[in-house]
Amino acid sequence: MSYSKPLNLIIEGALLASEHPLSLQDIANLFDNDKPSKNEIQKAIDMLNSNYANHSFEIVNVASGFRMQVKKGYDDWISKLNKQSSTRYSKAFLETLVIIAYKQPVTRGDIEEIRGVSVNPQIIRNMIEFEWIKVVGHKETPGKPELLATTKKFLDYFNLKSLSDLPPPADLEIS
Amino acid sequence: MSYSKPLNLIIEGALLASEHPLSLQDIANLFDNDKPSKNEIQKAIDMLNSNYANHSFEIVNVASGFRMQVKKGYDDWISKLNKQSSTRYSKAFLETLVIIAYKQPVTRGDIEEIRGVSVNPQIIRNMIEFEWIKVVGHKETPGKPELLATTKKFLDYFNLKSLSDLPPPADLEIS
Amino acid sequence: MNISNVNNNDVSIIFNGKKITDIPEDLFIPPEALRVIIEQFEGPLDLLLYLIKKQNIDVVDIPILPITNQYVEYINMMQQMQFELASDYLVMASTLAEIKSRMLVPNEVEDDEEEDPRANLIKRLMEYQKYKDLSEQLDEIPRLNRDTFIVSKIFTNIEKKEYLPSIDLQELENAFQEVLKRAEIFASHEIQTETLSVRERMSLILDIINKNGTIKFIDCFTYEEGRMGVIVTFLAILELSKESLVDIVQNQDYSMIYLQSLKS
Repeated sequence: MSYSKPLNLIIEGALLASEHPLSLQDIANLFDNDKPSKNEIQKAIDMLNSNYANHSFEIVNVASGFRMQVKKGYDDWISKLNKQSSTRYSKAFLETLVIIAYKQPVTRGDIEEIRGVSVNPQIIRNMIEFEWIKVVGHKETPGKPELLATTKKFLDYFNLKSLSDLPPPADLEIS
Repeated sequence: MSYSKPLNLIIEGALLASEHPLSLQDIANLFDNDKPSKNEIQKAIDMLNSNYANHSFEIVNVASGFRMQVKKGYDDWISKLNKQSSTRYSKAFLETLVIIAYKQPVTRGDIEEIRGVSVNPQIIRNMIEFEWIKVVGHKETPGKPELLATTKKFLDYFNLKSLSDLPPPADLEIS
Repeated sequence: MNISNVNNNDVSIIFNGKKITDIPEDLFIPPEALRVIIEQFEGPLDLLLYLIKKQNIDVVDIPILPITNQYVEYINMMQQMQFELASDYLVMASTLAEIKSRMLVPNEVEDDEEEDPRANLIKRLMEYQKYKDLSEQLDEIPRLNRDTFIVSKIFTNIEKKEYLPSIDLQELENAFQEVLKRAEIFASHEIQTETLSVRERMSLILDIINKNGTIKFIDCFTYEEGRMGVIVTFLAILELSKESLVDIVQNQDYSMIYLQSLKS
């Protein structure tokens, strides 16, 4: 393998210039021939990260791949940059979201059953718009209600690699 | 001057996280008190740049300020990134686009009112980037919101000679 | 009403910018404050959990009588304050009443497995409690643009090749249908087909004014477009003026009319 630039710098540049997280496969696909192996890419990423000790950013592995992120501790300054930042979500929103995340695939009826109140359709619409949840099918019950599930984008938003990284539910279940 | 993080790393993080170039003033404004002087900021930027020898990016001074940029020589790989961009438009994208097309000139507020959800700024940014829409003025209401309208390029894309070739709303009317 | 003299730590209430930690002793809680208190609850289960916690009761062992009384008191109060009571609250009240009555009436038939009438409610409460806790935890997880920030796509000099995903007109039409269905944007006024070209002309004129600052009124019209074109343009100018998007100015009678942006 030899490129006109070091492999790790190509990866660094690509991650910086990309709008989306890049998977190992995505990164390999940037090379026409002489593709680096996934192992080589992973090693290069590890090396980059270890060189970022004196930098304000790092490469983070989230559900849909690797992305460049500003390290923690800079929010005081950076939150002033983008006005649309730091959204607060209502309790209803968060409760609906966790039920979908932990019980997926679920119908609106399931959510209503747990929360004891009807689901605000606007909340579901917003979540679909954020691409945090999607309709993954229809339940074979009367009315064929939609089955909702979370997406990779939801995990990305919370810096999670998979659903199993979510906090484990306290075991309150009674038999 | 003392912050919980080194000044140059705060600037680095801010430039990386910002969607627009930042002027010296913009950078100074990130600090609530104990604002660094423009001279100090400029020095920090120079220092950062001199440390980027082993990196794929650099800070460049353009008309509207400083921005992070991938260095020359990475085209071969980075040009392939765009290929991976999403192959389908979201519903939010399409709906926003039709509202702009039919109700132009409109503000974001108008779009939000019709769709009932807030407009994703990335969607507007993408449409402007595609040159499908542009800002044709500002409404004389508080905040002077931008007025958005479609362009010739939008019509070209859909093989339309003029907006009146779009399906007339009357045909679509649902009583 | 014992709701009023409870020291309440679960719910934070902001009223008139001040945080109310103790619910006022007297009953004359300003209605706005009470609304805030009630809006704190995400539903009947949430209210019930609050009442149970308030008395330091283990969920598994709900003393149904006092809880039911409190619950009913609470919703009575809501009613007195003329808040719209969600039917969910009433359903819960009747569920509690039912459980209460079943517990009060001694079960004459000897059941092999006597089922505690509270079991189902307890199960629901615990299930809800679980997700309520999780939602609080989810809120703590570092999330984008609040705790962490993605490096935004940095500038590259590289010629952007256009890989626009394709849309066909049909898709646009479908999207439009959908929007219409939801908002019925055009329902309130009658919009004829012409309106579109009027809108297009509005954009065109605005664009010119935006670039040049002004446009002569007569330059908005072209002969080639004929009568229809004149009407469309004229309507567009009127509409622009009506929506306060342009100023129409004439320095003296019979002199040239200009359209200019409102800014200048």
